[in-house]
Amino acid sequence: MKRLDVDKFGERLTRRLAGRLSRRSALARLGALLVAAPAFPLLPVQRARAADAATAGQKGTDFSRAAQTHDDTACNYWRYCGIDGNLCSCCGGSTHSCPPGSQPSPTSWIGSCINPDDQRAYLIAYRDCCGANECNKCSCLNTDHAMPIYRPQANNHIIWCFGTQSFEYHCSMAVLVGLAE
Amino acid sequence: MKRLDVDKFGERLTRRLAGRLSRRSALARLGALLVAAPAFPLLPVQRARAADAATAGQKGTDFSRAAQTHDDTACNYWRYCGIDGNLCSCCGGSTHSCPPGSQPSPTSWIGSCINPDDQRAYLIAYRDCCGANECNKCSCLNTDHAMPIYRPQANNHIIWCFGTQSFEYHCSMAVLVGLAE
Amino acid sequence: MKRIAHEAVKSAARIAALSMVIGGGLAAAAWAAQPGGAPPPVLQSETAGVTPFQGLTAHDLTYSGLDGVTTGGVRIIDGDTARTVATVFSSQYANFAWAPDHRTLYISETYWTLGNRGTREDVLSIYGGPTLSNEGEIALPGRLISDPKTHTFALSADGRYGYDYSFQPAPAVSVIDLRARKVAASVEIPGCGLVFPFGKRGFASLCADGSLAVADVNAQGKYAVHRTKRFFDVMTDPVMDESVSDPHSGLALFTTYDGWVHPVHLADTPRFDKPWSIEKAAGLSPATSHVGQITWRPGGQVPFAYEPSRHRLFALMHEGPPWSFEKPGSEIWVLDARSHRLLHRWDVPESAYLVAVTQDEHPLLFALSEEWLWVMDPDTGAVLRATKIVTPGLARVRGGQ
Amino acid sequence: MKRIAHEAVKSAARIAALSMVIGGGLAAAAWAAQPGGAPPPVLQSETAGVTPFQGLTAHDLTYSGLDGVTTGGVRIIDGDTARTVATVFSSQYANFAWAPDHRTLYISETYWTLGNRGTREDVLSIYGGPTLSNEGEIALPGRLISDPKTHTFALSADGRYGYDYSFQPAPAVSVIDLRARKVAASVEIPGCGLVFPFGKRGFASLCADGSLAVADVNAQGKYAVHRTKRFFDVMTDPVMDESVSDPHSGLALFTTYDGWVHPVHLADTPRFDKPWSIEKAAGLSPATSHVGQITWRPGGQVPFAYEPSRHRLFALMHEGPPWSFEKPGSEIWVLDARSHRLLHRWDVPESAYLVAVTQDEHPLLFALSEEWLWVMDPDTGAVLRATKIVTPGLARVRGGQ
Repeated sequence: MKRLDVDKFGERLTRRLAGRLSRRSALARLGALLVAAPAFPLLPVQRARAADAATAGQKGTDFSRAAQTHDDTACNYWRYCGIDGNLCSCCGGSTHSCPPGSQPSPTSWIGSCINPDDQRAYLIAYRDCCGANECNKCSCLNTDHAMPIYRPQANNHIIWCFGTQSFEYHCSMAVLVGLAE
Repeated sequence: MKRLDVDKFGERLTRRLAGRLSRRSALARLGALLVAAPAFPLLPVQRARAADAATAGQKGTDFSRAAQTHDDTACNYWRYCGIDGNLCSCCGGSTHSCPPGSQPSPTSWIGSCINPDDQRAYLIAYRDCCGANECNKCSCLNTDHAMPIYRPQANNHIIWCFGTQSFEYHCSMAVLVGLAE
Repeated sequence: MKRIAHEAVKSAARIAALSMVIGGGLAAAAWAAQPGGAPPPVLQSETAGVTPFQGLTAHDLTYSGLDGVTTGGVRIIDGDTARTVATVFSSQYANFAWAPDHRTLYISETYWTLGNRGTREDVLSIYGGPTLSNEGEIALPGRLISDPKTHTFALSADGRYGYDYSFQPAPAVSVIDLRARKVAASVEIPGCGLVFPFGKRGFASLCADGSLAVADVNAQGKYAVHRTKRFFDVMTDPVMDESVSDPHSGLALFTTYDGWVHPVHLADTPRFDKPWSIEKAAGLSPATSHVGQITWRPGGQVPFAYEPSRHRLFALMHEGPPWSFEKPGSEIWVLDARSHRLLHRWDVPESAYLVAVTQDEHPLLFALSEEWLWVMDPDTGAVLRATKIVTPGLARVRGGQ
Repeated sequence: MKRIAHEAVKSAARIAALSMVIGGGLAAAAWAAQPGGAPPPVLQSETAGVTPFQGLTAHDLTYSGLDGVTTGGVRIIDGDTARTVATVFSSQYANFAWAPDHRTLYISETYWTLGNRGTREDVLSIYGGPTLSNEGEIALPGRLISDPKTHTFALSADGRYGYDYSFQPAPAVSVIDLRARKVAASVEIPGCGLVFPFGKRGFASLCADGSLAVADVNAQGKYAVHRTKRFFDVMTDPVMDESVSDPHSGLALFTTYDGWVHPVHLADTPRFDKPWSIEKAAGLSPATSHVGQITWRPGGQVPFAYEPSRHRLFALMHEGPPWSFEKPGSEIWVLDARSHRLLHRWDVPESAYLVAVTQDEHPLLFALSEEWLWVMDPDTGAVLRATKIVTPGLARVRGGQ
């Protein structure tokens, strides 16, 4: 088994870096770490800020306007703005917990979603749970601002199971990392 | 790879035995050979004869009355009276030919079907084609006179891929062996 | 992971939300709209983990998919909520059983090193612990590769031994010492198949001539196999593979295509009760194998379930001709296996291929069709809840067969 | 093999036919009913074999399924009949390509010795010969495991080299010498991904900053990688993974989410033509990434197909907001890639995820939805025939990319 030597460090680092360092350098380093690739200078937050300029004056997005904050087994739950796969919340897990029988991948791609309750944007780590056969429940496809595979840090077509014992895809989580402001 | 040392011999033997030897001993030996198991004294032909007694005076069966002899991609083609699986005729093969990419298993279970054109009963070898992923075309389930798994020589739930390089089920053929009279 | 979402899902999931349209004015407007007016607290960050597995509950159903039609995997559904609890990886053509601790799952399965080719490996995989993770494998000498059949793998009632039916090159049962984690014996059962455990270490198999093979073991752990009398006519009306048995009492209800129930008390010397007819219990003529006789018959992928405490046999029934024993059931018949009386006939919302019943004080009845699982009240037939499933192959409940 | 048959199938398949109700009187009655009255000859026995594989025809479509949703396998369908020609085994998350002989199939795939665990093996499997059978594997140093993407694997136009995109631990392309059957080089492409071959041995990749990485090779077989200028804005409107390229001419039509086509002539020094808009070609305003702009946009799993001889670009189009690039197409737009004019807008019977076009004199157009393949006339938009398929992931035609 070839696998990366990464662990939960990735997620902890995301949070720490997001809080302490300047956004650009922190997330640039994070991106390199998550995908263990040397040269991905730009990250979703930067893209989002660019998009922000284009949408200035508009309140939220179509997704956040229709999103809700009470049912994490529905595709329009606010955190799922960029999720693509089976919701772990429908598979015996939650937005931040894998179902028994599967393992959380330490790697992920990162998005940010607006919480309709406070209109704040939060960083979300879309992490796959790996090892069990595909869950086949609550398949969602929210691809907004998702990037092509040559920008892996924002791509949801990659099986994000690097660092786990198995590349068998089971479901996807939307782990709240922190404020994206 | 554990596999039986059987080959096309099985089919040739079926035909030869069916022609030359008394039914009971021939098919008893065949059954043992096909499944490489020592003690299966009774075979479909015997069962059929027993059933015959019960249905004396009736012309054919529900299946043979509704069966046709021109379209071997339909479930009611006369030879498919006992088939269970994807028809190889829909997968790039025929009633007696595997699609490219798969291999015919030398083992099979045996049934007999009535040809509506001549009202004769023919011995049919239901042979699986193995090695390619499941074909997923023309799935038929004609289970009449199919036997439980503890009578393997007339069971269609077993993956009949003994003697091929792979147990990956692709499709099922209905090879005409000869008259069952 | 890319999925083709269905329309209902897609409509809820329109457009960009990664954009961060955050500003003081906007945020203030949003807060002002909150009841109470105070700004909600900033949400706290989370750590990802695995939901702990609490053990199989009395109302959990564990099922696997129908191979070829769907992918592998052993899936656990909570009957009280119809929600998925967990999934454990398995190969195609796997069988599985729970240890009596309701926490350890054994999966009998087969792999090739290169998918469909390479080296074949037959293993009994062990899953358990708080995350239901893999705890190793026991190498098996071989396994039958077939569509899912409940009785190709079973544990002794005390969970000490596993029994795995093998077919290649000859019918045999691998007796697995689950404590020592090794195959203790390979018992040949010529002309027979499947495994129905009884007692501490014994098992029976159904034979192609209508008899049973009984394997008992002496103090030295040596198995001896003998045959019983022929108790059914395999030519005209064979006993179904999917007959039910209670591993605790050793009672098996061997049921034929035509609906005749042969109760057998499994033991070194089995006791055969008089057969009775499901159809007769319903006031009908017994089903026969006469061509053209359309009547109620049992059928499906797993057509029977048994509740030992109340002696209730649940049978998936359909109207059909002889040899239609794989046709799914439009009704579930509830029968008293002692008095041979029909207690209820329940409709199912869609023809069902599998039936299962929990083994507790307040049991739930499960009916599984090609795409749906219905949780039913076994006493009233009411459908309590439902969930979508993969096409089912096998199902097990806590304490069941 | 056990299947749950659907109702339409089951109705035709009622009852026992193993019974041999054969007698002189019956047979005579049957013969008398034949036109002509003579008894038909006894049918001859058959020998089982494998239908010979004649090579991929100009109208054959080869496709694989969408992993997770369906099983693996590379499937060949004859566009002239809409019938299946052959199936070759593959793992999940495989990619494949045909050699220029139209007879040899290469499959880039990954296995674990125990299904989801054990030792990982990344291989290029070779299939060919009269039965399309396995002819061995070439070990690969690694592969990207992702949903199907056309440009993770490709051959040089002459079929001498294979290029396989790898991602772990760093973006790289494995250059496989297909004659020597070994990996000749592993070329790192930091910050870039995918592979678009050109010339004898060159390839280009798309980069995360909006540029191309170009790998050319010297006489000693050493690869050197350099970056071009940034030719698209990855922040607001990235080029799609599934852009088309013609391996023979080296022309790539890199197309963005918003429908801008960037024609690039791949070479050691690529030439960039001026981008043009699919929407403008249809007389519409160009699509933008402004929130709320509902307009026609390209989208799907494989949204583009290209016919080099007539410079026709086929695009799956839907009406949707920005970032809806995976929404399937309700129409196929036929565009002239030289004049940047819209030639046709064809309806598809059901929203399509994949489009493909054959590369011959009388081409066929294929539109693939979640469950159906439609064969269409690219000049009239007429649906010629259809067949049911597994949910598609990738498609290849003879001589295509």
